[in-house]
Amino acid sequence: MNPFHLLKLITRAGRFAEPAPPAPAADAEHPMPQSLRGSVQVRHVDTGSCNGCEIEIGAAFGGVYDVERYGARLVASPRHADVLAVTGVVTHNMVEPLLRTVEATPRPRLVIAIGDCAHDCGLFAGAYGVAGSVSDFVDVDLEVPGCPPRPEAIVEALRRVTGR
Amino acid sequence: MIATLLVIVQVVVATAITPLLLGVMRQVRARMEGRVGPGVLQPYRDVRKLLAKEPLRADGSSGVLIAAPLVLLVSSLMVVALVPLVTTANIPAVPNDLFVVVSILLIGTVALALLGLDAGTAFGGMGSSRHMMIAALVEPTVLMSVYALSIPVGSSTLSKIVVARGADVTRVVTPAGLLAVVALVVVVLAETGRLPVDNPSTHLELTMIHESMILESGGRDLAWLEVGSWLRLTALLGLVVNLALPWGLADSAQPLAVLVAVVAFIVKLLVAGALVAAAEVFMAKVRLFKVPELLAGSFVLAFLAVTASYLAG
Amino acid sequence: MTAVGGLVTVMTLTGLAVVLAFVVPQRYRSLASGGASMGIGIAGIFTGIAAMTSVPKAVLVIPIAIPGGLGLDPLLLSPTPLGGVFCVVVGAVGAVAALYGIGYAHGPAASRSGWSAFAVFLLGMLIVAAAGDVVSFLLGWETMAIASTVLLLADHAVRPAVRPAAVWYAVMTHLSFLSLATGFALVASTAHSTTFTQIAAAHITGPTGIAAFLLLLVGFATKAGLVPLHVWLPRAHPEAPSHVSALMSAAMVKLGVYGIILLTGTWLPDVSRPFAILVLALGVLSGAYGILQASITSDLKRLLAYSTTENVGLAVTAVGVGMLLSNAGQDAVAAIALVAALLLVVSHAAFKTVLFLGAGTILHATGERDLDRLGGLVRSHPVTAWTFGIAAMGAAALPVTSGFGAEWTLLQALVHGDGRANITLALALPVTLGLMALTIGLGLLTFVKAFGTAFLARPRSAAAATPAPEFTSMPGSAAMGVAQAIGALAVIGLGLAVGPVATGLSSVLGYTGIVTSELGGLRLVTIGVLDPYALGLLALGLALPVALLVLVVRRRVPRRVTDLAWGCGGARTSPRMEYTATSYAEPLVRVFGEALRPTRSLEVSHLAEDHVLENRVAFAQQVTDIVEDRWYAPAVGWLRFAGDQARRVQNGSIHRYLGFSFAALVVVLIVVTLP
Amino acid sequence: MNASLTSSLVTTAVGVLLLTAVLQTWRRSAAGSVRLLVIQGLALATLVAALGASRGDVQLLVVAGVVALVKAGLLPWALGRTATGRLVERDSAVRPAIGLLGATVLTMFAYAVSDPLRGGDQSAAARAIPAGMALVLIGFWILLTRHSAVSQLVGFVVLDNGIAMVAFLTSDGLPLTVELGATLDVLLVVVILRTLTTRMRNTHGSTSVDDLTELRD
Repeated sequence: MNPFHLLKLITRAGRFAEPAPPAPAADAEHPMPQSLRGSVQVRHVDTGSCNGCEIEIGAAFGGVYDVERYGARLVASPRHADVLAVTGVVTHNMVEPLLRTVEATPRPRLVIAIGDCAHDCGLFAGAYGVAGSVSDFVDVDLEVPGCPPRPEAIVEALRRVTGR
Repeated sequence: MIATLLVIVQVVVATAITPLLLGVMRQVRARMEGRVGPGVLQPYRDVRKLLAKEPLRADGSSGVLIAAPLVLLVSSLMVVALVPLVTTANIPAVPNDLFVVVSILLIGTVALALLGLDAGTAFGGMGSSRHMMIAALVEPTVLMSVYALSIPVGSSTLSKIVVARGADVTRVVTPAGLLAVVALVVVVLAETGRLPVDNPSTHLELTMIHESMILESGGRDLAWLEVGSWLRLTALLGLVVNLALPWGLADSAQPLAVLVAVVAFIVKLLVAGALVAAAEVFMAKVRLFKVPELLAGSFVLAFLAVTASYLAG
Repeated sequence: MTAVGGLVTVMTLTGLAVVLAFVVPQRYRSLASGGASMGIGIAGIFTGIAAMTSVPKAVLVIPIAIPGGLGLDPLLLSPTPLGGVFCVVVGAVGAVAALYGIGYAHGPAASRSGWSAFAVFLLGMLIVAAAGDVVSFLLGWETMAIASTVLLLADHAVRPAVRPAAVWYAVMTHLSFLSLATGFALVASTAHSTTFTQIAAAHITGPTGIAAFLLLLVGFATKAGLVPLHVWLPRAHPEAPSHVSALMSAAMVKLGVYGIILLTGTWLPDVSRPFAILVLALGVLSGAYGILQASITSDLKRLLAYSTTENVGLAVTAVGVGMLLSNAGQDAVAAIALVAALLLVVSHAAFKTVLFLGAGTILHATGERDLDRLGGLVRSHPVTAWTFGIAAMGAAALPVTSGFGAEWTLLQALVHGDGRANITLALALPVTLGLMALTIGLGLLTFVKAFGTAFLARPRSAAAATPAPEFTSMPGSAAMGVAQAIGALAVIGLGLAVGPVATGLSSVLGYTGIVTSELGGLRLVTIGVLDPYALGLLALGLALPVALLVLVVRRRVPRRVTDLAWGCGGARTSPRMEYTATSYAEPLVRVFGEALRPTRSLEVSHLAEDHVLENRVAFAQQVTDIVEDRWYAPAVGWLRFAGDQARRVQNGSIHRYLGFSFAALVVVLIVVTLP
Repeated sequence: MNASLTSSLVTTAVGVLLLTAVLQTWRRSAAGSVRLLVIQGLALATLVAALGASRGDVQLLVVAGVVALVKAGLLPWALGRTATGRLVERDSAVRPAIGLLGATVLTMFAYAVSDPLRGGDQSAAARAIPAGMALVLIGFWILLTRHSAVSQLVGFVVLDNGIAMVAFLTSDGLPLTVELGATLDVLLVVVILRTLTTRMRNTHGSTSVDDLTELRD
């Protein structure tokens, strides 16, 4: 595409990120690790999701909700990650990868279960391929309810961690 | 003695400013994409966080996992110390001869490549292989543009080149000089893994070059790697800027001159970084096997620069 | 010790080594004869040093007494300072290789013939380097050729691949001898003398000179393994026992460079002037082509062999640059280029010895030299890993190893040659720099690949997973480790002492523009200074704060060990998923497809039930030496054809032979009756 | 106008001419090539003007104007009409990298051969002659390695620019009429080829001259 045209588009579009809602109040009984304040690298783990949550995560990291402005970023390797965003029920085949991914994440690390499936298997409860919910295998620090959860909810959960 | 002092100042300033440079570049990009962006100080927070995290070591990985990041960091620091960024003075025993600078850069390159191979994963080896191929194909352009710049000065010592260019403006605008600097810009983009050669913000392993080599490192190892590669960017970008605008560098230890030099350097560097980031918004990463074409193009520019300064100039 | 004394010692020790090889029982033969060979090497070093420093020149005259008293000139061994340099190189490499051989040599290589050939090989090379006249030069040359062929043939019984290699080597090396002999004959007949001094004094020119020059150049280029005469190298080096490969690659090949330097500098300088571009082209092309082939091969020793072609190419490049520059009257820079050539020779001798010895240890431990089946050896073979790593850094010309100083000097010579002088320089210098830069870059990739795939990552085969231990209780197994360590120290040492070394070499050439800088670095007067110590200090100064930071941080957060490398959550990541040496070089094969012409084959067999579903996919890619395929294969084919034709002439029928003699008789009669 | 300014002008113009010619072997989009042609034409005009100014020759200044008009105006316009910004089909016979290196080699060759031709003369103009030769050679190179008619035209124009350049630098400029004639001839050729190209595209969708050997419809 002709750069000038692109430049025109950019200038016309301007800034289309939503204005930032007030920062969530830090809750006292679940304090977040101090060392993660201001910078959180997220590794997304799909343990058997319907991809509804993926779309919402995509939206949360997209231009409109722009969770990056609070210091959260998606990364390619759990070695780089502080937070594992787990979506979907845990299927039999994904049990080991889930455990390995958590093992491969350096401490301090958090596990956020995103969506009802991750919380309590949602509508897939009792399906033949399902091994259980995330909390059955690894201890979950934060849960984002909803099927799928709204991007705002995901953003808020991550803001709890970054504290911005 | 004074030279050593100036060099120390340069290293400190450059190291301190480097995360800001990255922050500015990311911020500019974010704004042009309509996002708010994490703020220019984000890289500082990232590094602080990484230092506070525990590094991992896979059973069966060798000492390279621990050593390579430090080697990269120290080599980058050496480059920062040698390249004329703030001062044109250099430690008499270690003149910033460009061939030496390049080979020290190569030490860092090799450290990264070995790190990629060390874990024995598929992606690490892939990144390492691509990284080394690009490094190998960049080499001719680097030396050729150095050659082109050194001809009018009769020396391959960077500070002499910069001083000479600063002395008379006509040197800067000769076709030869321009071509060489353009070629050098391509080199910098390739060496520091920027677009269109490599995409620093990709999450797709198959498109990675730099990222896929460091997939295995976490915690402080990652911090050293990140800072090390950022410092390379600072040094090379700063070098290009100083070749294009060879003014304001300090050659003596007068506080005022040094202050001016520091400010000038910071401004030049940040502006250049912002420009690069803005340009990157308009670019897509080229296919891996289009990269040699790009490098061949820049090599031809550098070569014409040499021919021009010998025959036409 | 004087040079003459040294030479006498060398000969005595050679005799001793041969005798020991024959009398000492199998168990201690390697120890005894290898020890004697080490002695030869050390004596060679002393001879060389004496020759480099001695004024007036030492001369050893060996009269040839043949019953019937043909008036043959006596053999004249008078090592010049330049020859001294090569004596030192040969001696040092020989000593280290012999020491390694004590532990390494086994089977045929440790046989009577094996060890005597080794000693004679050393003697031949030293004679070449010390020769003062044509006859002794050729004598040494042929001794060297024959002895090395014997050594190469050591394993012919166990490995069939050895035979073709030996045939190639024998043919090429004797072609080289042939062209040398012819060339020397021309020169000597024109100069009416066989001593080098008088040949140099004769200032031969004209067509005879040109013919002689070309013949000698071909002869030396063949021995030096320059493209397109390099074909024997990647075949012979891999098949020879590793300590012999080291000797061949690090010492013998250098004598080709020695010859080229003498030829262009001393014997026929006037003739060779116009051929500067030819020499330069030979060097530059060998460099680029050699390293390109090295970067894509996955056979470790083949890789090292091609990299030898590259390094010799760089040395000859330096010679060519020197010739060009002196043609243009820029003698100071030309001298620097020549010093760079010698530096390259010396440094290559150091690191290539270690590399080949390391390859030998790997072969010894795993029985593999295919990088695609190696890996993870750093854990079982730390000493080899360290020494090989250091030598690989030298080969990649990284600071502050020996290779770095050498290539830095050459680059400085290139950049400071004034291209405005004439059009040839203006075009040759940039092109040389460009190709040389490509060579350096590919060299880097090559040795990262070699070290990374052999020593790092996980074993790619069962053999590599369970290697033989580095040190056994076997007598002299420590010798291998020690030899490698000595070589590695030499690589670093030459890198650190580049100043004194370069100064010494330039004094050999009678050039004074190179001095040792304040801290013992290398200073090219009015051009630049390279100071390894200062660089090291700078690195230390910058590493100090980093080290402090590391100490602080690691006290706060300790390192955790996990069981697996990150494989995307999979536990079943097998070593077969790793990148191999072949896949490492794949991008290059694609980028340089035009130059390499790889042959690829892709077979897809479908399932019987469904022609869409694929049953198995077989992909094969082979990259051969294009020079060999395009040039040598046709020549060999033509020779075969000619041979067949010739055979038709003699079919064993007595009448035909009578016919031949009758025809011959008639011809003779006609000739004699002609007025 | 003082000599140093003239010589630097000449040098820069020559550099631009050479660079644009080399880049022509790199570009694949017709629009890009035409843009480069504009720059090249302007550089040529600058060169002529500089020479005219140095020799105090008014006629040359007029010629410069003509050159600017035709080479930077009419020709690119005519070509642009043909190209209409669309990408030419991947029409290079060799890989772009090879094409570029080929152009470099040709440049070197040009310098090598025309060194005797320029004799001892060290003036900026004389030093620029090899660049003109290089343009001619590169023009041929483009004609050789490209298939599409538009690229052929581009190569042809580059060739012509080279010829014109050498002519200006060696002689004291061609007579006005000759130069005009030559330029107009080129223009004519381009216009004819342009119509031809349009016809080709209409008859069988591509403008690849290879298709002229076999008609498939």
